[in-house]
Amino acid sequence: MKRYDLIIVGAGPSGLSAAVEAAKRGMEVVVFDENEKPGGQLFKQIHKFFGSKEHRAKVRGFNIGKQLLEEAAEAGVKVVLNATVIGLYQDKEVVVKIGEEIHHYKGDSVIIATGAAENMVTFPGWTLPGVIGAGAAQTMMNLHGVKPGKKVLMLGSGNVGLVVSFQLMQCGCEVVALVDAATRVGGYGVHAAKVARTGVPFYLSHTIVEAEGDECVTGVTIAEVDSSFKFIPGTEKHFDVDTICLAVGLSPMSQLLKMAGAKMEDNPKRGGQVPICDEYGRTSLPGVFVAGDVSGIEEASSAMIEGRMAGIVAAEYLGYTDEDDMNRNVESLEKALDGLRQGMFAPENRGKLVEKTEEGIDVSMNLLKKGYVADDEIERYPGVTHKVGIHPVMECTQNIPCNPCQDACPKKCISIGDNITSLPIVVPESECINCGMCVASCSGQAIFLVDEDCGDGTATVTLPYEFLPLPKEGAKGIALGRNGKKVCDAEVVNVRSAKAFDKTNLLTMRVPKEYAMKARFFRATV
Amino acid sequence: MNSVNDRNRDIGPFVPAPDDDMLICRCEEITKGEIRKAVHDGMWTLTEIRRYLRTGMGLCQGQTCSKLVKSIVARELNVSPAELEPATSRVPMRPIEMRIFANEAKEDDDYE
Amino acid sequence: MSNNTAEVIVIGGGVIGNSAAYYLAQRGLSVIVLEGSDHIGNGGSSRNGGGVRQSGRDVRELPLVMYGIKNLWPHLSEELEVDCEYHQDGNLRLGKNEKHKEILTNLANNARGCGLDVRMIDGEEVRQINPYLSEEVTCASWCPTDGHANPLTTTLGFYKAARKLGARFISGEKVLELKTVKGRVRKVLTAAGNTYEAENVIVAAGFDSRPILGSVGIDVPMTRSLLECLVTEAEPYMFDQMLGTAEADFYGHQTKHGSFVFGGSSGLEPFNKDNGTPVSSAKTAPCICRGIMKYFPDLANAKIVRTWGGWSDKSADGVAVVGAIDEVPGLYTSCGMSGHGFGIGPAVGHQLAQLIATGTTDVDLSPLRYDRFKAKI
Amino acid sequence: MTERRIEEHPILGVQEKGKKITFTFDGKEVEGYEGEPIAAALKAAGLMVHRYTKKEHKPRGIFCAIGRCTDCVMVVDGVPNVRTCITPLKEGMDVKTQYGASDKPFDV
Repeated sequence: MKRYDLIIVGAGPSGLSAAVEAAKRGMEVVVFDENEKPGGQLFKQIHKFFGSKEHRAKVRGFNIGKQLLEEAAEAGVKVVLNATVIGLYQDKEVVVKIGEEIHHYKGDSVIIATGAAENMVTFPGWTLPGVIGAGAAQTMMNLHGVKPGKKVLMLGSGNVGLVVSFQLMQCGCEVVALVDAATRVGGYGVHAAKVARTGVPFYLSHTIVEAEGDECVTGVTIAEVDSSFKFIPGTEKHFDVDTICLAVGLSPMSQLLKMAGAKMEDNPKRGGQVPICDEYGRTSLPGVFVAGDVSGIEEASSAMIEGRMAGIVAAEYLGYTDEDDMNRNVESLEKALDGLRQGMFAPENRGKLVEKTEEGIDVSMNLLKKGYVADDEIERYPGVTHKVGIHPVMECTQNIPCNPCQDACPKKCISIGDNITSLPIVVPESECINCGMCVASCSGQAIFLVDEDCGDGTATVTLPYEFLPLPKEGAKGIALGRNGKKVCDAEVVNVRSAKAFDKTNLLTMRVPKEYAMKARFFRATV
Repeated sequence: MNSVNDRNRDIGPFVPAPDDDMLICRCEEITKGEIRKAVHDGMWTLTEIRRYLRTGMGLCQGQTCSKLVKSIVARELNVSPAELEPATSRVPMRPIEMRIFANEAKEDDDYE
Repeated sequence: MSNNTAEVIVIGGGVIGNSAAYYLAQRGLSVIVLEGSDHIGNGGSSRNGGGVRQSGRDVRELPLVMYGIKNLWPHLSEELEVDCEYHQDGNLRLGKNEKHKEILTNLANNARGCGLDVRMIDGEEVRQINPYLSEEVTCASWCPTDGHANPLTTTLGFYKAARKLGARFISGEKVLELKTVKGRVRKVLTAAGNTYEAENVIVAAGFDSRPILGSVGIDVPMTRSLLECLVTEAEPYMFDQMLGTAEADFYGHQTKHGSFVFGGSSGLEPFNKDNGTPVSSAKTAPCICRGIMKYFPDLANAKIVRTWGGWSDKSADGVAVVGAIDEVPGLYTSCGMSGHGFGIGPAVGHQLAQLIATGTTDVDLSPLRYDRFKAKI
Repeated sequence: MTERRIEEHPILGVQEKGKKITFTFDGKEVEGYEGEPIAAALKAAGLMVHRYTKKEHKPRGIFCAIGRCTDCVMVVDGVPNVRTCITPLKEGMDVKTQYGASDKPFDV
């Protein structure tokens, strides 16, 4: 039987990362993936990633996928696509369906990196065509170029629900509402804010009463729920939609491990049924490792680091590297992983209400309840300052591990410091040259360049814009506030697109100066 | 990991609920009420529920409903879902045509 | 634990243990069923191919299985209030060559001697009964009163009904040993440290019966092998019969659900290993699929959705061991079912219940005695 | 079919498609692109119902879009239970609504 040093199941962020590390150390590695294209979820993720440079921050997910594939090819990794692993049998025998045949392989070591599957919720009508998973929406629009629907209601305010809502609008769908039974937004505030400012209403403490339609979805009714998640009569709201998108969490796809006899546990903190493993991904089966979401739901950035760890640990297991190399590398990877697990959204804070930032500032309750920071709350954050002339306004109000903005500014106007989760501050005495790099670099689209007083009674606001059609200079329209409601008339005075901005266009609009700190989005009048 | 489980422990009577007709297992079209009733018929493990009702035995093999079924059974038994056994998983991970399953590549054949 | 005493303790919550418990409870006896695994009906009872057949059996088992098919199976679904999916649409035991024909003819002749309606038919007649069978099939034995049922709902149905009648079931209670008191079986000791007491004990724990019986000095010579089955997606309706082969290396039927359940062998069964739970081997399912396609070319595109393995306890002569253990008063067993314990299961449970309750049986169980095994010379 | 297709995407640009081809859905000609999932072509054509369930005869369509939930199965070239969300479209494919496990509508 054909034997590999390492068989990896899943060519997503963790699987590919593991493959690269193992192959670099001289192992013969094969990666099997059931999909037509490699990269796992990376190729569906078109937003810029958070983190720092080592986490490939501000690079869009699909570009990270391309980078990883190049690295894998360079390292000599064999990636086999359309290859469905149908079973992990005893003695690390991997049976794979490839084309019209099944193949048996032995792995001296095996890394399971199968990722996660979406959770579902039930409500009357949840089986109707038109009710889809958020992942399904991403697959259709970002891989296959087909709009999931015309009018969509999103259930779930975690990062997936927020990011996919934004993506739905980017591909031309209308998102009529973002609904969550929880009392507060689950995902990053900056993700919520960029959705809210386009006018999508957030309904927290609400959930779906019923999806309507006979043959497919034609509408949906939501209602408010009380603290025991019971509907409050009289709070029903109806929307005409053709699509209901469910983004209610992920569960590890750990079936192969269970099948192989690995010790499993049901661990709600890790998202469900996971193999019992140590911090490097060693399972109860010698030589079988795990990496990425299959061992606990996190972000793609952490999956890549976990993958690298598992690849190195597998190399050590088979003597392709020594303990010193392993310890040295794993230690620095652990640091990188720790970096990602900091801040308000750190695993230990899951489900907790964090009321103050690390700096001791009150967290915006409006952001948690409605998806945007209220005008009277925004001034309390250190990134929001006033000065004469153009200057950056950083509406970054939660401690998340992310710092590309501080390196983006050639004039060093922005500082986060050594603590990656700190809120960005405007460096006193620094001089903004209106280059726009900070605006484009912010993965949360939370940085604006504002000239609060142009001297003629107007102000200019430069904002990140990732929609089509891209308004042209001179376009007239309205400025929307953080809440997505009209604040005033506006005119586009400048539109900048540059390779360095990586598809984030910079749109500068002119508004009456009293709206300089309120106007945050532009909508052209047709 | 076997634990002694007295199947005659009183879990109270089956009380009909308004959402009993909610479909839970999409493949086999099993409702919440059927699952709850099965618990009162003595099916106290996910394995027994599956064998008794066919939840998770359809085309998707429980990839969609297993977490939902687990929470319903746990609530009916008044235990935490983590106390119920992990869902079984069996070969093949995806449905596979008999002619392909039967068609084992020769030792020296590779996929290139 | 409250009261660990009953009139009868049944060790093993499979189809035999559960049916015994049901028929005992029906007769008003108090019963405790101890199941070693975490799930009721977790052994061969829920891992078999669902055959409810008489043809192909050793004549020693025939009276008992015929008793069940005549008296118990026809009304089981109504009685248990569970759809056992019992179909009595006949069994084709298929042959492809002269050797097969000889085996089948012998079996059929013997069975007819016991009063069973079974006859040999040729390939053409086989395909009149089941037009999907390939030309490779040249003969078969045909028994119209055989059939199939759903082993899962049947086994759990007996459990449900017995429990409703007051039988007490405890799962995760692995029995380690039996103890006699003054020469009669009395105590049942478990791995969890619990002791149960009864005047009568039925050991129906599959292969695990051997060490349990061994604790009171009784040995039933048996071995075990890991058998496998697989099931397809639901397919449009094709046929109702139960199928088997002369060499017993392939069997199956189409279920009410539409899926096909097939079992088969790779020839390596006695040598397969598991990892604590019965798991399938990488070699077996492909082999079963190749076997099925030879019989049913039309099923080539049917998709397999699940495969599974199960340990089968095979007695030294391949025939079930059922009845009272004379040397240890109060002790009864049903084990070594040798891969065909499901169809006969309800009858075994019924007769053991009758034996315990009344001291008599409707069917003579003596050919199935535990002490029948002798050296060959 | 254009209004449901993303002609140009602000981040992904103009996505490359295979050759434009035709296939049949319940006997009617439908256009799609070679190699894209059958489900994508149906979605682009506004066809939502892939099958009706066996017990309740309820409509189902795309749900997970990655081959896991198996809700989108149809009868393709005579074979039932084909996961259309991961099966590449080919010229002339015969795609049919699935009723239970077959392409025959239920008797009403």
